[in-house]
Amino acid sequence: MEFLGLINYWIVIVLMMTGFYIVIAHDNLVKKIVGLNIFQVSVFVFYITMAKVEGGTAPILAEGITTYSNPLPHVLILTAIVVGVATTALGLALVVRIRDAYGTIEDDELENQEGES
Amino acid sequence: MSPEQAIQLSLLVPFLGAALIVLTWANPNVRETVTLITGAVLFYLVSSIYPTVAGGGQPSVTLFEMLPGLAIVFTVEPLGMIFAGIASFLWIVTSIYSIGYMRGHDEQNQTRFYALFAIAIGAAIGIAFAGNMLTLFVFYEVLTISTFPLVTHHGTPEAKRAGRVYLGILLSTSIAFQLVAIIWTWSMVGTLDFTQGGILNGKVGGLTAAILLGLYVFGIGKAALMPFHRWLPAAMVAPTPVSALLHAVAVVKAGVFTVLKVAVYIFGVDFLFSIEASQWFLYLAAATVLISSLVAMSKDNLKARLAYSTVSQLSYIVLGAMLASDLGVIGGGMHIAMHAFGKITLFFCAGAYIVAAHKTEISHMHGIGRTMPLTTIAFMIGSLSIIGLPPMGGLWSKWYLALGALEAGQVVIVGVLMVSSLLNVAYLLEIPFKGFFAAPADNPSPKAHHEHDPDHDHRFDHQQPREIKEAPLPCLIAIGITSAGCLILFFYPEPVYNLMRLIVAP
Amino acid sequence: MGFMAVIGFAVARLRNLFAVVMLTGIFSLTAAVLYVLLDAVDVAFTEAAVGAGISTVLMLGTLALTSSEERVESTGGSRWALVLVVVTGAILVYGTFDMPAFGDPTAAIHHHVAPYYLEKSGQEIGLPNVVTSVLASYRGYDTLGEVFVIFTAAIGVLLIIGRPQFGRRRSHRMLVGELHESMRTNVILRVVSKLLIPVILLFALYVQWHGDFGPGGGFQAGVIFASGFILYALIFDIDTARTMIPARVTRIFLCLGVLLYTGVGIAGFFMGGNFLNYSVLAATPVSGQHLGILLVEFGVGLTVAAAMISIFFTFARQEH
Amino acid sequence: MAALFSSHLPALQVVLALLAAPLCVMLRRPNAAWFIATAVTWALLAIAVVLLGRVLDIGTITYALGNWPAPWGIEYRIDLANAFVLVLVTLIGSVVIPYARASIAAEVEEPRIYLFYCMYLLNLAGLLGIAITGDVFNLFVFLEISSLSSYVMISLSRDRRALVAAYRYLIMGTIGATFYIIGVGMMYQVTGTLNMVNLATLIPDLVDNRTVMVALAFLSVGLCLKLALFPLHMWLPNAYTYAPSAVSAFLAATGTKVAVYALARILFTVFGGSSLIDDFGLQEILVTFAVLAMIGGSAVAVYESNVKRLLAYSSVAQIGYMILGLSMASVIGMTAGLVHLFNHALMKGGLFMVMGCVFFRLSSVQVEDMDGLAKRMPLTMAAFVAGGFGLIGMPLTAGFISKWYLIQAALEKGWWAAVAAILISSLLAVIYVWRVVEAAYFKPPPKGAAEVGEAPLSMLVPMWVMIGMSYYFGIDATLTLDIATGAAETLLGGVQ
Repeated sequence: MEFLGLINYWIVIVLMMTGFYIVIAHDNLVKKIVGLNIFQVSVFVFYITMAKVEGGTAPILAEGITTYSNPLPHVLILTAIVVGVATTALGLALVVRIRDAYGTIEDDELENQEGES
Repeated sequence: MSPEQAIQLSLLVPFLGAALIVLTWANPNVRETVTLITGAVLFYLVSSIYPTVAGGGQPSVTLFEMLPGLAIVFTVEPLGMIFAGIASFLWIVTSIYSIGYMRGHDEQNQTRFYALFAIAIGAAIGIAFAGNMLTLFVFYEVLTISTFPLVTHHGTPEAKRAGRVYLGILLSTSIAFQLVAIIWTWSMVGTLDFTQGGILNGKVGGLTAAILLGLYVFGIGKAALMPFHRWLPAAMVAPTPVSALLHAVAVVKAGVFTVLKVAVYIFGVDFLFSIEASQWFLYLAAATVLISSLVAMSKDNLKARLAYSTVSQLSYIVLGAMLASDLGVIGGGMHIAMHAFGKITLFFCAGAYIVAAHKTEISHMHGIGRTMPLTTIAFMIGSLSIIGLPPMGGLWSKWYLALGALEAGQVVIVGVLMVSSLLNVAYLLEIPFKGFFAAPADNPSPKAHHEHDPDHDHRFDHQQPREIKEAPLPCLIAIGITSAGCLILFFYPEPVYNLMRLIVAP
Repeated sequence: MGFMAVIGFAVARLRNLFAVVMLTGIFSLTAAVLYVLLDAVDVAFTEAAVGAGISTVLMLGTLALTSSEERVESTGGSRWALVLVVVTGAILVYGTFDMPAFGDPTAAIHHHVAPYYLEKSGQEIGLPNVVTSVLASYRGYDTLGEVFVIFTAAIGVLLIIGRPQFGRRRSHRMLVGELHESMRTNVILRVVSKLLIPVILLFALYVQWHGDFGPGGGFQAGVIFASGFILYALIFDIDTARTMIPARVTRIFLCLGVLLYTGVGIAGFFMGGNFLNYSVLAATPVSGQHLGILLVEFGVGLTVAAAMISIFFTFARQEH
Repeated sequence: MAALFSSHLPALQVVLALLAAPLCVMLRRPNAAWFIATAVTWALLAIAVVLLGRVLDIGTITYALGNWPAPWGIEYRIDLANAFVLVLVTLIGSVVIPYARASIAAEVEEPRIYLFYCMYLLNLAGLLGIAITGDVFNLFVFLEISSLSSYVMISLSRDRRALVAAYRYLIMGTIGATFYIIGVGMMYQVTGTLNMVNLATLIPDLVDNRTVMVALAFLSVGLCLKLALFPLHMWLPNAYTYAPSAVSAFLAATGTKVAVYALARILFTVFGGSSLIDDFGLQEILVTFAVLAMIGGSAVAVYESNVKRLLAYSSVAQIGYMILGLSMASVIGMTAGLVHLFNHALMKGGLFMVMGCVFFRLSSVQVEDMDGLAKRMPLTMAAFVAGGFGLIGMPLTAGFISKWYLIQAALEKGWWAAVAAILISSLLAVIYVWRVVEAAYFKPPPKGAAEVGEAPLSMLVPMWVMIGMSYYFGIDATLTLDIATGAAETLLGGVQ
């Protein structure tokens, strides 16, 4: 029974790890950032999942409703999302510059060029 | 002036002197006058402390706390008094000498030379007066660093190589062993002050004590105990005054001085005697004495030979410390003084040969006594003192060392002393004999490859001039003073002896 | 969720970056849906606007500027990567064993801090939307920090690619590739969007002020407002869009937003409260909280909108 | 007025910098921006000193933001440990910023300079925010502010390799941050709070909770990425090598240090109450990596010919020293760690400033380009020698003090391997410092070497101030050591 309650978490973990894998395994700089996004989004999902209360509703106070889901993780994730997009924007900006400077956005090719330069 | 003030001033004066020397770089005469005056003032200050110490007092100055509960302290006790006295006195003599030498040899960047020299002496005084192990260590390292540029003075490739060896051995031993030993002592005993009877006495077990002793003895690389002696011959690339004062007196004596301090005030004579590990180091020292004497014999370059002779003489003092008997310690302390005068004389003479006759190899010194009689006689005197024959001061220190050995029941050591004296005779007296009795003509041909030796001048090989050609006057004066010192110390060893007695029997 | 997992794997395998990016967009959209199911309406809102909207556009822009195909790379290091990932995942799974079961109302998480918000915020703040209360007041300082994060990002992008000479000379139409072509010529699209954009902007304002009661608030509003402009720029012409809001202006608004937020916080000092204490701003604590939250949310909106617009146009201007 | 502000100093410590950043953007003038940055940094230093004084007088200060009591609101909690770090960060900033003016003008395009100072202020704010906060999630937010701004600042130099370095740093930094929030999430899930003190009281009841264990693991890994503990240091060498010199100096002296502080805070304040750290073997793991870092970092540094990268690798090694100190979890070890944190910041900051001066004249920091440089830039190279002695740990330098305490702590624990590692790594330090010194002092200048003079005074003075401080705190270390000891006691004492 208990394990049924955990399945959601496990799926989330699978998601996280997919993102994480993309980040570390791929050479394409844009792909890395995509992976980073997926990684972070799945962490957000993890937070939101833990906030859910059985039979609760969105934490917007209204008459006749007694159980709400936990609002704090929502707040944290609102913050985290914005942090995430900020990071993405910076990362992409760097990618553009790297492309201008090196003519490639593949990590290993960059390393070769660094070796030469 | 109270002794406390004297201590502070005598620590300040050399560094002030260095600053002034740098400021007066433009005018050599002023610069060297400054050096001499600084030396004189320093010697006056140091000797003004003597009466207090001889009277059994131990004036002390605490500057400031470096670490919580661990301050920079200066305390003048008899041993330090001897060391400081010798260093400051011989500095004056050496300055006189170097004026002659550096000019006669017209070396480059002499200002740097004199300034660093002053700093090195300041560091030596700091070591001599240090009141605890931390203070001593600080100045120990200052001394290493400040003498490094003097070793690499010529900037030639081999000077650089020598410099690396010098710095490498002295730094790594001090960092890797000595520092650990100090910190370990501190964390076990909670104090580092030099105290009569030793601070470790009874506080630590036999094994720990043995390891500590090892860390200290090897950590004090300046004592040139084998196998950490290589830096000393390497340092001989330096100009002769450096070899003379620093590598026959200030630096090396700082090393053995530290060993004595550790033996007497950190371990304490009795405790040291109870550690059988002290035996091993006793024999190590004995071995160093003999081996390096043998090496010295094989050296044809005079300065190299003297360097190895120094290595062996230093081990006498380590030996004295490790005998862990009162008389042994007395002998060691006296040997600091006796060897200082003897060896500096020898180095002065070696320098004189270089300046006047451009000779560095012993095999070229046949008949040199005819052209440089005074120098060669001085060399004779110095040698006798090192060998320990009357009427030279060297006799006393060896005498007490032998007594100490007997007191400690180490008959073997007495034998070692005998043998090494014989070896000394062999490798030291060779020079004056060749100088006086060998005919200049029979210059052995196999040494032909020395024709290309830049250090010496071909005129002197082919037609040997009969007329006297001594080193510059300042050099002769210096040589005269030190060789006189050897004699005087034979007739009046009391000042040194009395001070040493204070240590073992306060 | 399973759907998300599928997308995740697809992204990992696909080589065409356009497809990858699109999938990522869908990924966040699905996440948003999921959030709604999990009662996190505000988050869903933001995720949809930011994750699916802004980041996707930015990535497309980057692809246009770089290359849209990922080279088939030698998967040399990726074996180790796999090992590392599996290990990390295993550790995480291990960690889940002591987690409270999903939705379990008795879990500690729901009984320490959270109840306070749910019970007290009614009187203390007087806003129905607890998320807004927590966001803007209880943990208002986090939000301030986050506004500064976005501010940092905007300035950072300006610094990194903000100067034309760094972009290679290319006609700006390549920005969103062929897509753009068709869009600009498509009459219906133009007409529709002409009607749509004002609505979007209005909606943004609504979200801004409505945030206190229903889902919404500064971020969402800011992002939506920005996307309105971005849409315009995409469909019509970047230059005209730019002339409507020149770089100077965006930059000023960028600063004004954060300054407003910080200013409100500091006003707390003079009214005798601590930093970010709104209760002291007006006669009664509750009205004070209202005022404060209104102001800071507006600040957030300003900065976020300005930041998004500025970032977008900085990318866009690469071509000129 | 003064009274009003003095009661809000904790908030001002951070907010002032935040407030100044947009101002720089609006003024759009390099000099004005520089002036604001300088004034603000110095003001912050003053604030930090006052706060430290207060903490010494009256003990821990707390400041509830928005007057919402913790754990419902976010609270600032200043004890000796973070007061110490606050002073360190602002102190470094105050010295680097006057130096930056000339250096940055030389290394960054003119039209970007005013934005650079905005970034610098944000970075400063972020670091201070990390150091001062008592809330684990708030720590994350400010961590991101400081990280994002550092990525940008690093990418600003003219060298294109800086871009790649910044990008890699961004990827690894973000991974670290994400790990950190995963950890935070797990902690929140099982405790329901984000407040450090509150967590510290709740966690001891959950020692055998696997979620908490994993949370600890993720928090540690995340922070170790940020503080570049071997083997998670890959981002650091290039980042420090190619960043503009002033940035290298500032980041090397503050960035990793604050992360080290954060780790100590999490490990000892939050988890200190529980026996977790021991059951978990975390101590052993940290010590192992610390030792590897000390030896590996120094060993690599010996072979580096780019002096900035050499210094960067030496930083990797020195971070090992700090972690070694912390992981001893004994008052004296922790003291050693913290005091080294401070001393190393001074020394390494100074050395990077030296390299800045060299780069300013030679526009290269390759060791072979420095042949005979001592003749041409005597003051600069003298500063390098002085700072180098610090790295080696010569007596009278601050480095000596830290080493003394580290060795003493290791001896106290009987960790002979650690002692050996410390010694080996400082002997290696002798070698890599000496390589530069020999080049500068004993090699003849290369034929046709540019006739360069000294760096401008505006760079020399701060550089020497930095080096001078590293000697002052080496000669009279009682002040730093007393504070560090107090800080160590507060950290180890868990919650008062």
